[in-house]
Amino acid sequence: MAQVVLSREEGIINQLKSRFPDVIKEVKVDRARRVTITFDKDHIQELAKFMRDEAGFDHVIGIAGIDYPTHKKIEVLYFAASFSKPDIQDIVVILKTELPRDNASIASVVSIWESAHFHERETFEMFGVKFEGHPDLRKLLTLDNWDGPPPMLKDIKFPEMGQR
Amino acid sequence: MSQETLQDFAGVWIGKISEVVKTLTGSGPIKYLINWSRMYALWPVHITTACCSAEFGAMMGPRLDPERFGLQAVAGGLRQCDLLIVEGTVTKKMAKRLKIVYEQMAKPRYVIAMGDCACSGGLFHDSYSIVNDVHQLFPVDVYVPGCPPRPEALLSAIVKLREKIRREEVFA
Amino acid sequence: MSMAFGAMYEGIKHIFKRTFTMKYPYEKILLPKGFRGRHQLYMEKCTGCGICAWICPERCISMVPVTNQKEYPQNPEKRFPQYWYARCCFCHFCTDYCPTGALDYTPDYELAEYDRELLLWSPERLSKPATNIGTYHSVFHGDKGSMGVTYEPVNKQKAQ
Amino acid sequence: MTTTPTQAKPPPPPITITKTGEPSTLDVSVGPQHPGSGHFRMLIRVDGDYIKSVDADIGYVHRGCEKIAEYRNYVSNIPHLERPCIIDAIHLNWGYVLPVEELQGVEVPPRGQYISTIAAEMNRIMSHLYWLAINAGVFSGHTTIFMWAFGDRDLFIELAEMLTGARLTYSFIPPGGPRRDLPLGFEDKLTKLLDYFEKRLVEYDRIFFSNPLVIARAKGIGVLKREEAIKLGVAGPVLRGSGVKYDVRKVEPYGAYADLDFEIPTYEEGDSYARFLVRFEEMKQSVRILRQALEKIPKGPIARKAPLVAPEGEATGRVESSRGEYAVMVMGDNSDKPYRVKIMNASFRNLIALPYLIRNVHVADMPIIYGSLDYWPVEADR
Repeated sequence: MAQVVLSREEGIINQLKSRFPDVIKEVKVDRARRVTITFDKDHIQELAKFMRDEAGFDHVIGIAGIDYPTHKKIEVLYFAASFSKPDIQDIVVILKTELPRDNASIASVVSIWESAHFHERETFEMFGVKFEGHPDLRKLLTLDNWDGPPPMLKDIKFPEMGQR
Repeated sequence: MSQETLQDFAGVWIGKISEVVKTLTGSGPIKYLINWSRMYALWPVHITTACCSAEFGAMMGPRLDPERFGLQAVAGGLRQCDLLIVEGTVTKKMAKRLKIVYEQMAKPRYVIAMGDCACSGGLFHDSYSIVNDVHQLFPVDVYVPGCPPRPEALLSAIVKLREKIRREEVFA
Repeated sequence: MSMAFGAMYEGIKHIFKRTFTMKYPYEKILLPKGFRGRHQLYMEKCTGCGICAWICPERCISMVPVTNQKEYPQNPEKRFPQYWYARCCFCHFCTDYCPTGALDYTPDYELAEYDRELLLWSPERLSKPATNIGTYHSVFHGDKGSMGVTYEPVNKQKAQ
Repeated sequence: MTTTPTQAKPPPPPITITKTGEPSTLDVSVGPQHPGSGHFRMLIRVDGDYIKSVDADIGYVHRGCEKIAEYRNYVSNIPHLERPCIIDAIHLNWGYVLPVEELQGVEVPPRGQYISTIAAEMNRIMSHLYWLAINAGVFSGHTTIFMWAFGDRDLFIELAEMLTGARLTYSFIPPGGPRRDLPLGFEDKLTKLLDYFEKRLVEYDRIFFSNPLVIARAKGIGVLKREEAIKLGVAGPVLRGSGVKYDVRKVEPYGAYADLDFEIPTYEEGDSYARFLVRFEEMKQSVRILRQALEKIPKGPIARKAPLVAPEGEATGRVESSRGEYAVMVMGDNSDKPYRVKIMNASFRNLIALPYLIRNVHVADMPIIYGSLDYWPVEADR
């Protein structure tokens, strides 16, 4: 196999590191085309603005929450990608941040990435993460289905659901 | 004769006549005729509860052509429909709507539970937003397993339902 | 305008094509080998290991003891899989994961029942041979213009 | 039927002659029971005959796939993760398996990649034919194309049945490679079917895509501009109909797509008709891919044995499903069950375009616009 060249990925990382030296906590290139950046949750909007305007990642393909009950934290992952810049179209940048498990809240990025609208609503109802500044933070999928706490949290168990 | 005795008299006779009509129509050729007409006019409601609708569409398609059995092309009006095919998973959110739809349908009405999810919850059984058994909502006449069932399997269920209607009492 | 006539021509042309409909309860399509219908259990091969029940995504398989007179040397406890078809999704991972080849595919798909309890298939019922055998075949008539597709009996195909 | 005890009904609200809110608008709920696609509700606000705003009410088919995935092992997760879009099951299956293979470090042999590619392209044609039948045909009142497309879809399904053993829900690609090799006589049959289908595509063009009635209904309706499409992050034919050349098969080739020669059709107009044409051209490209794949398929093993356990870590894989980009993030934790599975699908992403498309249009244009999105509610709800 040919040697994988990661120059574009590293370029993005260097750009980010020089711009936000204090915000970026950890940087990882999982494999070619996947970059994971762990950052401080207070600076999400600046980072998103930079990613959109200067790095060219103009939309998010999804927002995922991951619950860690033992570490008392919820991770929120933003999967950002680009349509408009052909040379970085294949890269997915995963912006990862940690929130405290009780009273999880983070600033909304809908004003920057409009595509995050429904993803933020979904993460809100599945994990209870409050996106401050979201224009329309209502329940989306489980309106009549489920009236308990957010169902994707790990402490809500449905043991009958799986296998033996 | 006072009015009350007249009413009693009339009431008794009306009751007797209706008994005779019931016994006449509930047996023999008239019953056969009524059931035959019901058999050939099964109109399904088009409420797609989940993904089995793809195979429902395939059954309605040109290959099997259920109009041979009088299964009319999907009509929008609920009051004219008498067959409810529950096409797949019924979520708690949909169950409310499904019940409203069922109650609006014309009597006698028949229900086919199509697919595993309608029969028992299937792959998604005991999930937090699922109604496991459709028969908790209304009585089900035929269960079709399969995930999704082949269109032929659904048509075989309709043939089975017709068999049930043919043997049915007119005044149940 | 010519485009409108093109559409009308296509529609009218299809009046003269062969009908596509299969008269289902009387004509059944021949299913290919390996169609994932209901399961076939070979009781003389099953060891009762329970791998099928472990891999089953929705717990439709349970291992039940069988009370018949026969002896199964490879399965002294006489425990065999029992399927609840109201839940089975016909993925046939059980068949693929079976280490002894005791499970197999059948082309049976007409499993509809009036009662949900009848969808519980005991090992004896599962070991019955398949009943549904299709006899019709789809044949392309692509060479003669776009005459479409018809269903023809399988024997006629072989004779040609 | 269980009879509910008769309760005292709440008194009906007083009848008011004057309507509250804006004087000239009216709120209409479309769905979840309507002649088109069910399990989806649109709350539209109409002013006369014009739609002013639309609010999508989804979740009628929310079944908790992501939660269930945490309770089942990696192989057993395949059946329920492909159910969200059963008319496009191979892509959903493949999109889940790619990150699992990446975590486990399994490489699929080339023949396996080709077989998966063949199955996926057949599935793309089937899915587009389903769209043509229901979302384009029935919604625009064109019953003929419903019959034709469903008839031809059944022929592709027959071949898929031959290859995988099931009509729609194939569960065909577990981690490690596809389950079955190409059966005997499959290549001949597929070549014959493709010959037939290419002739049919010409007929489809005449009766539907070049039909002046369809053009009159779809052209210039529901325009999504290029900048809007990029800003909203829509996917698939909706994106390509707005002039953005983006296809995961090209930008991040998976399977055998790196060896195959095909084009990505794009249209600049961004209206419903452009989205129709993108799918029509994609069917032609799929035929082209299938022919090449049948020619180039190498010999050798089809699958490798994959472990049941995945190590710790995250992996994100994506495929181009019929509705657009389908990305899955799988997170392992050294056990046989995933810690978290996140599904990012095209239908859910295209939903945000709905208020942009259905805006100041006639009520009668709504079905065409909705149909041109090829929105599959089950996929969006998961």
